[in-house]
Amino acid sequence: MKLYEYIIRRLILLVFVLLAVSVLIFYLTRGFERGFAPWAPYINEKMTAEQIEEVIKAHGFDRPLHEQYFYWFRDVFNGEWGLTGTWGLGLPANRVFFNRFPRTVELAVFATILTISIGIPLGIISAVKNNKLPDHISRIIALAGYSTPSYWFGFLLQLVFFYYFSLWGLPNLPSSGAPSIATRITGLPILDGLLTGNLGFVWNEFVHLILPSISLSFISLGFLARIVRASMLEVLRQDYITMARSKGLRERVVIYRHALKNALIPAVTLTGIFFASLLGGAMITEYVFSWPGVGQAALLAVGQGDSNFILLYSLVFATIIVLANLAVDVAYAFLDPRIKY
Amino acid sequence: MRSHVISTKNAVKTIDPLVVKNLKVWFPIKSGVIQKTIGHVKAVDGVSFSVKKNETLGVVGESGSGKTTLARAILRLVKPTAGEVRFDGINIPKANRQQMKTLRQKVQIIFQDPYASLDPRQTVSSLLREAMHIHGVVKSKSEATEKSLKLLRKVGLDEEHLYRFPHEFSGGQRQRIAVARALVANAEFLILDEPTSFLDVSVQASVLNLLKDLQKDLNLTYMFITHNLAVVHHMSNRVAVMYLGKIVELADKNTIYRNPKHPYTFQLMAAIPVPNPEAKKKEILLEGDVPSPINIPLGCRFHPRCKYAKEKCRKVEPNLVEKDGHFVACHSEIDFSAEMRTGESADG
Amino acid sequence: MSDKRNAKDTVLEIKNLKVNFHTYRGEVKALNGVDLKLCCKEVLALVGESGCGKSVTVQTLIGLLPENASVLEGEIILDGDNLINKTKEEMRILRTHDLAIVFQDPMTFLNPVLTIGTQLEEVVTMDKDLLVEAIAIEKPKQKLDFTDLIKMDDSATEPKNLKISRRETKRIAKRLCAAILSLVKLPDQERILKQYPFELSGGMRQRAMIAMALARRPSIFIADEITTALDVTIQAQILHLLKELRDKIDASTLMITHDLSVAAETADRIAVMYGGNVVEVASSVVLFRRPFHPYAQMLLKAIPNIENPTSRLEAIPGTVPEMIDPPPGCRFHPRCKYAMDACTKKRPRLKEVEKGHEVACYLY
Amino acid sequence: MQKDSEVRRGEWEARLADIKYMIHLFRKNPLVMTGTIISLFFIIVALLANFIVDPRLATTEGYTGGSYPFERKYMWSANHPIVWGPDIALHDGPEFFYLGTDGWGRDLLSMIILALPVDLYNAFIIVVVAALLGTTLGALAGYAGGIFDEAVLRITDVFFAFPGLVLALVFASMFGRSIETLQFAIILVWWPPYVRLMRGQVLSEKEKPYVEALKALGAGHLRVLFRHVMLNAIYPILVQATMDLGGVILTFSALMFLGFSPSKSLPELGNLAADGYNAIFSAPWVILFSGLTMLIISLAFNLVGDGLRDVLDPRLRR
Repeated sequence: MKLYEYIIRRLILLVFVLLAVSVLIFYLTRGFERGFAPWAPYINEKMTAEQIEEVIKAHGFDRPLHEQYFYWFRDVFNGEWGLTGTWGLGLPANRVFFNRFPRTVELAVFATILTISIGIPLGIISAVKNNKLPDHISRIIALAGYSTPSYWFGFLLQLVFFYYFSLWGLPNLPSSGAPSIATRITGLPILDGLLTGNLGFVWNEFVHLILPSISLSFISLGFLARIVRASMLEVLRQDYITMARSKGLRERVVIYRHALKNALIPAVTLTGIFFASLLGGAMITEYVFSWPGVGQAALLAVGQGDSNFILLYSLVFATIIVLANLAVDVAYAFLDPRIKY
Repeated sequence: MRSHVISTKNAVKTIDPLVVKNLKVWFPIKSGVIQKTIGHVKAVDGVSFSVKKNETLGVVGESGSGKTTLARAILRLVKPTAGEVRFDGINIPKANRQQMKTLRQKVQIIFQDPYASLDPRQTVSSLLREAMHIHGVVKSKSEATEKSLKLLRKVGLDEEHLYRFPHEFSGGQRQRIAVARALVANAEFLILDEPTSFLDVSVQASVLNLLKDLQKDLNLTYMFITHNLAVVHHMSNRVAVMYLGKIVELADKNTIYRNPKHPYTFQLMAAIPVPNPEAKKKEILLEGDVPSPINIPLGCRFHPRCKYAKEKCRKVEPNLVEKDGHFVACHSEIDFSAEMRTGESADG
Repeated sequence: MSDKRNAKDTVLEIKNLKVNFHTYRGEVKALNGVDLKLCCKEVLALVGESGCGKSVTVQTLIGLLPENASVLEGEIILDGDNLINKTKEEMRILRTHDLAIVFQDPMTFLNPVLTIGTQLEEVVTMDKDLLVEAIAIEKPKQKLDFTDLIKMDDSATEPKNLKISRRETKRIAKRLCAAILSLVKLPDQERILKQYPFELSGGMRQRAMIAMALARRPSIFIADEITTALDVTIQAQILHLLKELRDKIDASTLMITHDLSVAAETADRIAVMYGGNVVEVASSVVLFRRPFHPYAQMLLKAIPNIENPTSRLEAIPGTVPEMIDPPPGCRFHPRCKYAMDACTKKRPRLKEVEKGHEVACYLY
Repeated sequence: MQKDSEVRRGEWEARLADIKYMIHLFRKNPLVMTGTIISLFFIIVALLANFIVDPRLATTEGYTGGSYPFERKYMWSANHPIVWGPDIALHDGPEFFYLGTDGWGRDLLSMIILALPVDLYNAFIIVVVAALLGTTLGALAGYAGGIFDEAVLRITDVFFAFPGLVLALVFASMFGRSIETLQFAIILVWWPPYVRLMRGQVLSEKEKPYVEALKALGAGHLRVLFRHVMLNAIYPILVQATMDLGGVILTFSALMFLGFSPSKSLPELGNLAADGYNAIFSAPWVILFSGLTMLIISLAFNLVGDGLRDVLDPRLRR
């Protein structure tokens, strides 16, 4: 199969996945009498009973559930995605979402960079020094990473780097929130700051990113280190490593040229999926650090039973995950010449 | 032993236990958005032969010749694309459940890798017991144990081996266990798929001896598949040579080794290293690699590597033609007998 | 390397080599005093069944024993140096030049994600002498002949200017790789250099692997079961190639095989191993005509022979000894029909019974 | 001739020897041993929790009036011998809140001990149900192949494409706040990985010659799948399940922490942490110790799982 055919195949599957996700979420959020009424964001106090009636009719809230789904579908194709009531006002869900999304992207990028740059070396050390002290240490770090409750670790960081540092009069890191955005060009705050030359803002934003990034990557670098370790150990057992050594190659060359490329293939999957899931917002971390991303918004929306926002959020997330999987598969074909689609 | 007799209009003829007619096993290659079939791997591509009662038919071929697929197709472990496989008159590809059950009891297979063909988490005792249980040949556990022991002794193992796991045995012993399991439900026909290719020479010798003894004792019929021409020569009565999914030559052992008619057979024979440094060396090299069974050459499938290829060979595929029990699929039957090293002339 | 070597000179000598492996179940006494001599420019076949210690011998020789192994005693003398005492780094440097090995299954021993070119080039570029000499003899628009370079290896003595630019290295390495591939009879070298191992057939992969070994212009060429994973017709091609290369490569060959027929076809001398010992060494003609050691005798009778068919093969009774708790004395004595009292007490050492025919057995 | 009982003993001994070898491998690794000891310790404490803890230390009774929980001071052990409200007299002699008290004025150590059975029990239930569901479906899909396999795969695709936590949260918030809802919500997001894992295992296992040998022997599909393939494929699942015990404890408590707890006073580690969060700067010990407990339990299970992976690695057994 050609690569593009494979991609088309996967994209067709994506449509089905999105449909399934939307139906499931729709019924879960609208099918039960919890949270606020779906028409709440569309009305305000000034409206008369007739007006409210009209709004409800116009959006089909009086229809049976399966018909409501098609009303929602119509909204989606109008590009409105319905209104969200979580933030008190009837804001369009997509506006809320895409206002917050760049912040999530920023956090995801930072955390992923941090994860890769610590996780992969940790895994390699672990494998090369198998069952020796460095291995034990890096294994403990790795295992501790994903045995840690993420919110707890976030609080710990806040407690130490913000609270105690300021108590002790040390320069401290901000514990929560993010600076407000000055100008919007591309939408990504740091990039915009650089483009407009607003270095003060860039620094401020960066400083706010440090703790949430550390918190996120500490949890996930363990997974990465483990995968790298396992696949590296597997690769180091292979015959072609013996062959490389028998050629008289330096151990460094054996590990970095011959072993690493083979060993990184599974790590690519993990990193891809990890990055994708961060793009969907690290809910708990964003919540703990009050980072104004989509994860935090989703958490609030779930608490409110805000159907429109959750639907949008889930669909974007699903798309990202499917595309990330696809990207990983394509990357495989480049990393491993044997793989053909 | 029952004898299987069918009466035709004029004659009463004993049929061979295994008759294969024009068997084809094609694996589809799928591609594209809707995964449509764009081609086939023609692993077995029209094979016909029969195995006589109590004989050993050797099947030789290099990797990719389809010999293993042939074995699996006979046992219906893969679904044949076309053709018949008749065992005791029953067409295996179309056999019903009940017929299959008896077939599975009568026809058994021994695989190449004796370690991989035994469930690693079963002891010898339990795997033998299971084989008996499936076919209901024993009534009680103690009877099963008794029978297992008898068989283990028959294949050269002992009571002490009964409660061990496969990984505690050597390769030769594992293969003996596999043989014991195949025989535990009273099989009549064994397909031996490279049974000694994972074993050392001295172990191979003892396993081959065991197989010969068992054949004599239990009236077994063998189909012996291997790439080792010396082993097949030692074991077989008749030998079939496969190339790219087809039998190119089939004849009595001595005929085929002394008087091969197909250029491939001849060159294969010439390529065998001989355990004698003083033997006359023949530098007949078969050039090139075995082509893939996806793109089988037109005409005679051997012609791109054949020195004697003529125009006809490029266009028309030769049929397997019999002459005095010697089947050859070649347009130009060349007599290689003069060039063959034979048993008699070795020491002169 | 000494310049003048006689055909009878010993290039490599292994003396009383003992190697143990530490495992869960105990010490595996893999090598129990191996004695072996490799003469200049000869092909010596080391024959034995699995577990006899032939691969461990090779691993020790090239300094790539697994971590759980330890050399108890013995010497491996190459050019007057004892390899056992060398450091890891010294052994590595030795492997870049003097000791080249080719392994069994070319599919698993070639790195699947690197091209043949990359894997060959990294060998070529390690040897600065080779690059300099290649630049010296290359003629534009003419293919490099690698055999010329092999001849130069021992004769060139004057100090060389080892400074070559990176671009120059790349360029000459490319030409060298092509030259080596044509030495092993691989056609269309440019294309093959760009291909990945999985794109080649088994025979071509094996040739590529041989090329990687020859590129080092080794003085000792070790062929570890190189035809085992191949089909008969391909095996014949590779053995034929080896015969052709014999005179060109200027190396002594140590051929490891379990297949006596392959040894018979290629080797000048054959050493038979059993249970961690070399039990018999003789020229291949003599060994096949009149083997002395009971094990060698039985082994020869265990192979089915087309030329000399028997209705029954002679199997060796008993099983291969447990190397954790091997039988005392001669390790073959529990399976030997001639076993005497002495055999159970002390291990027989190799001794010359006829000229050039050594055997480790108390019968002689 | 042997009797049936003797047959069974022979089998049994063979399997015992196999297990002994595994234990040997297990013991060689100090990290794994530590993990095993710690997890066993926690399990034992959890089982005996109700006997260990003095109920008086774990009640909210001493807490009088005011709105939860800031009326009653969080207390730190070193300087605060137990003085339990005006009307409650405890044991003779001084006792200390070794880990301080929580927002309800309860002894934190006692609360953590009481939380152990809740968390461990939930983790076990969730993992067992998710693993059983996932492996059965995965095994059937992998073995049967064809349309059934395709259907199962597509369903797991959908679940993989979901933001897991959101699904669980939506589910939990829609069906009301009870432990059962939470369990169900977590199972909902936790079974698909088992499907994939088991399916992959079965796919590779069913290609092995021993399966073919069994078929040639006439063994039926059910026998091949359940008595052979699954038994050989189950080990990675065991590893995964062991490691998931830790993960599920974390997720479960995270849901509790995020406010999906059926009752704020329920002894549960996430609940305790949430309580501690309210006073993170004034009484950091509450969140510190409750989180640390989760970390240690989870780490212990992960260590065991990690070691199991090595021990059960078939390559070591050839």
